[in-house]
Amino acid sequence: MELTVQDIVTWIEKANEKMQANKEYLTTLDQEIGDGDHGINMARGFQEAAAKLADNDYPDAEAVLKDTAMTLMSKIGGASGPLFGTAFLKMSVASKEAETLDYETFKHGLKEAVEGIKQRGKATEGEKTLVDVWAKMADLFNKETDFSADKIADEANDAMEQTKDMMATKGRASYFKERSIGHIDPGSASSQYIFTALAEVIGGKL
Amino acid sequence: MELTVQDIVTWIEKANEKMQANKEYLTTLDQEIGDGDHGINMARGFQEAAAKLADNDYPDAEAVLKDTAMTLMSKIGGASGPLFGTAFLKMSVASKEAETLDYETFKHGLKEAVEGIKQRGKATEGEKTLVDVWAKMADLFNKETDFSADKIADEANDAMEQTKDMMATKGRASYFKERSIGHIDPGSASSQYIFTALAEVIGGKL
Amino acid sequence: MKKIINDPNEVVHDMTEGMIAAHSDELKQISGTTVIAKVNAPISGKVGVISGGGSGHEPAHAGYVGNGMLDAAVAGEVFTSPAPDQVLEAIKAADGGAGVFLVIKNYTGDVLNFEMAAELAEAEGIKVEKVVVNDDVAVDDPSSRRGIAGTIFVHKVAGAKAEQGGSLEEVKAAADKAVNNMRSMGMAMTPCIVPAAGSPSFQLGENEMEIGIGIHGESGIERKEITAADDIAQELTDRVLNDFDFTGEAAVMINGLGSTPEMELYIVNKKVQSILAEKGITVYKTFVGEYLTSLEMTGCSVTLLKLDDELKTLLDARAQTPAFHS
Amino acid sequence: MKKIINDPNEVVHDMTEGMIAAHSDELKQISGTTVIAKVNAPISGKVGVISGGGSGHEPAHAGYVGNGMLDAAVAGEVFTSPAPDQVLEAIKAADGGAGVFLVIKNYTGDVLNFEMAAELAEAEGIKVEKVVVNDDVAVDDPSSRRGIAGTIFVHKVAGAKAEQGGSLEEVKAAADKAVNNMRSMGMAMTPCIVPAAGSPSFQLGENEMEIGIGIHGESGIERKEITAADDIAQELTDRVLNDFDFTGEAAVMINGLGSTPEMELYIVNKKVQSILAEKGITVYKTFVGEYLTSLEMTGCSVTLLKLDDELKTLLDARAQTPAFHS
Ligand SMILES: Nc1ncnc2c1ncn2[C@@H]1O[C@H](COP(=O)(O)OP(=O)(O)O)[C@@H](O)[C@H]1O
Ligand SMILES: Nc1ncnc2c1ncn2[C@@H]1O[C@H](COP(=O)(O)OP(=O)(O)O)[C@@H](O)[C@H]1O
Ligand SMILES: [Mg+2]
Ligand SMILES: [Mg+2]
Ligand SMILES: [Mg+2]
Ligand SMILES: [Mg+2]
Repeated sequence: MELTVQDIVTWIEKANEKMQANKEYLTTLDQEIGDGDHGINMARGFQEAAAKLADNDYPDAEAVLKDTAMTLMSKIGGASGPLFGTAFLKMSVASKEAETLDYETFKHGLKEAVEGIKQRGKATEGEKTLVDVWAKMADLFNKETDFSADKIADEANDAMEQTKDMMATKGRASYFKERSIGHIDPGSASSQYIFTALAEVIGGKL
Repeated sequence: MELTVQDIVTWIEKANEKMQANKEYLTTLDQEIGDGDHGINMARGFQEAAAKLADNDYPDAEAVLKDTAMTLMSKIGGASGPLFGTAFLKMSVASKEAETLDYETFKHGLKEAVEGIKQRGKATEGEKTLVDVWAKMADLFNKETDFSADKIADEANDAMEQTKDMMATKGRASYFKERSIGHIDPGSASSQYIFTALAEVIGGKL
Repeated sequence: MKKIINDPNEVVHDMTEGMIAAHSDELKQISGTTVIAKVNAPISGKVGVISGGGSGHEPAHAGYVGNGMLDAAVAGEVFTSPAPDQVLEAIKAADGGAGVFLVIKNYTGDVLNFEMAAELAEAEGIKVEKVVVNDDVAVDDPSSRRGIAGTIFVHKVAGAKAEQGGSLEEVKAAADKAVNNMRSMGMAMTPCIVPAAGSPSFQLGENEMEIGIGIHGESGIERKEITAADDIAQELTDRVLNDFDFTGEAAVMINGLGSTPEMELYIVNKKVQSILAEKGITVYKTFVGEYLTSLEMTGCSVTLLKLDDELKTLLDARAQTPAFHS
Repeated sequence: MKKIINDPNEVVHDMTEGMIAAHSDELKQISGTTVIAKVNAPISGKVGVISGGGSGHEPAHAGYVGNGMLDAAVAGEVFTSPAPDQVLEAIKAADGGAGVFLVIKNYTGDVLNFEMAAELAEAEGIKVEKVVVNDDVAVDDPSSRRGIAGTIFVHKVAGAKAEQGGSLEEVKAAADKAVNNMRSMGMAMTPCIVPAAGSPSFQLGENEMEIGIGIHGESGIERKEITAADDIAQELTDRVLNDFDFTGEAAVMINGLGSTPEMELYIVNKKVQSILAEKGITVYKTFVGEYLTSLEMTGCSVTLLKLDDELKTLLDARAQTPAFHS
């Protein structure tokens, strides 16, 4: 099982569809414990990334992931832009000129992505940030021996849901202290869409 | 029939009571076709005038009317302040050191007051301003041979009511053009209280 | 009523004290009055320039007191012209022997009170001249037109002329020229609340705006559905251009009425500038900001002032006031 | 949503063009970016000073670009930090060879994006230093404190130091000193609407206000019934004074968040000054106005900056920008 360049393009396309469809929902989440721009940011960033990928031909996974990273980094903005950008950039670097992404390479890339996010954001698990979804996904891939569409989607959803009970200690939501409890973290919700999109790509191939 | 210094003080006191009681109503009238301060202005001006008169002893009608005029002039502000001030100032001048105001003197003073208001405001009857009440009252006094409480009150009220059907061509209400029709002119309403107060003073003496 | 105030009847008093506290190096209050004057006023031999009117239009007018603009400003209660005795105090505070020039906005109240004060001042031997600003083209009859944001240009022009040593007549000539060459038009989307009244003076529907409204919420030309900024800019600018020939050079002011974010004023400016460019009008200088407000009203106005060499020099001359610098 | 805009997704673009159109003699846009720079930037041999962040805080930050303050400002979307590539463009626009100093407000987004840009700039051989402004005492933990209105004092201090020929290290030392000696606290009465979102980000009851709220509507300390201006001023000032010893001389800023009339800011100032006088704190200079806003939010903040001789000189130094003059 592996992801081709086209699979990655489809992944980003599907992620973009979800960001557009849930733009208002994500913004509402961010209005509750942030500043109300997360849906707008993600919709803008993924729109641009999908458009960029559609306009270009890519020789390998590294290249398509790099363009994704750079576009997200420059078009999302806010706290989440550099973090999502970093995630895809780390995946790009980890796939060093691999034409397609096999399981081991992707798993390694995801681990690097989580490290990159944590380092950049100075955050760790349990702080009610997108780290909570990304770290859980890296764990899942680490434990499994191949891609499983359903498990990916379920786990991403669980990880997102778990942020609800957390108290935010990083990012804008941390100003709300105890009052941040009871709300899903917006960045975790958008991350969940990214992994659900991935699950759909994988599911379509199985 | 004549008005003593004490009668004039009572007149202003009663007028003040009416301005305080109808402060919000007058302001509402001014919100409809003006800038919403007329009640506030009149309440402030008459409050100060009544307080001033209460604090002082006056030798004659001229003096008490002059202090009334100066206080209204300096405390009402807006378009109506100089006009009410002018009205009382003209009455003061017309009563030249008369200890009390007899009918003829008052009638003459009122006529002068109307002339003064018209000149100052460059307005005439029918322009939906306080001129419409003051001019009607001067007419009434001119036709009658003595003070009549009921007539004064009725005529003041009629004059005020008649401004409702007029289109404003002076003051802030003129910006509303046709839309000023159907609203009582705020300055006419406050003028009506002044004359109703006068009627009460006279009625009390009859 | 969501206001940061103490006693609603004391807002002007409290504000004046707060203003003096903030600018004690530049401004002084004439004691017992609502007059704010330049700390070194009156200046001997210089024509004094004063303005004023009801409060609620901050930074107008005390914010324009300073070198190169006003010598004194007199404030009435909220939206209420100051009384003649107060205006007289402002005249006296500005009188350095060369006469005092009055910049009056064309409202019955302002005109009456300032005129009476002028008579009182003349009776005391002070030479007085005046200009009545009537830039608001929303009102058809020029003699009834209200004075709105363009008033600030008149402060600037008259103030600069006086600062340059102009005589009372020269100051008046420059101010008259500015008034004659200036037109404005405004619009609003939400009303404002006079503190002592406690309720809004008019209502606008959720999707409504009013074109041509006055700075106290006095009626405009038309109430209609909110349109795009470009359409609003077009309408305001068209009304201004249709009333006067601005061919040549002009100064532009995009004035915010109180609650409209600066972002939106600049968005309006973008369109106004492109309209003027199309019409071949050269913009010499642009002013975007809150120059003459209406408490917390939402909306803006567009002002054009046609310039000649003299007006350009006067506009560019140095001015140092809390709210205007050049 | 009563806004004077065109496409809600184009507000930053439209605003930037409108701003350049208004100030083309002082400002230029770096083409293809949201960076606004001084018309003559970069200045060879001078340390460049830049700032920026999400839009919606106008006049921050482009309004502070000019002699004696910022060399360039970079704007993100509304309430959204600009991306590293944009910040890098601002750094390049300001780089005259002596290095570039970054004034960053302490929000995760701003810190991350500016830091990444700094890394990119350093990779290109540009020397970069920074300060992270965290003046908001509403947040307990100093490392998490937000950057609010005090940021403008940091622009002023860093800008003046650079203008005087200070080295990158000297500019940083002056800015650090300002940040360490500065505290702010704000409150709001109504929310604001991000244009692209179309609805308010939070709700407050008809008689409610929130003490300690952030400039994007992030949570404050306490939601409570609206009190008198004096009580509000007391509470904000107390919080600031309890966090730092301001004994000596200080600069004061009363900042309006967008919709609060200047009248009310001065009313707050009156009380703040009397509290400081009581505490024996000498006010060297006071700034009242809209310096760092939050779209059309209603509310204000109080900032104190403790001064020494160097900071006084830097605060007084000449600055000429669209929104700040001294
Ligand atoms: N320090 C951090 N580390 C990891 N993720 C973070 C951090 N700070 C914020 N985030 C994530 O970013 C999301 C907010 O993104 P967004 O709304 O786009 O940016 P901003 O907060 O600047 O408006 C949060 O929901 C959270 O998941
Ligand atoms: N030119 C005028 N001549 C006579 N009365 C006038 C004139 N203009 C206005 N008024 C009167 O003044 C009243 C408004 O007074 P007020 O609200 O106190 O002043 P302002 O209009 O300045 O707010 C009007 O209702 C009208 O009766
Ligand atoms: Mg956000
Ligand atoms: Mg009125
Ligand atoms: Mg009035
Ligand atoms: Mg944001």
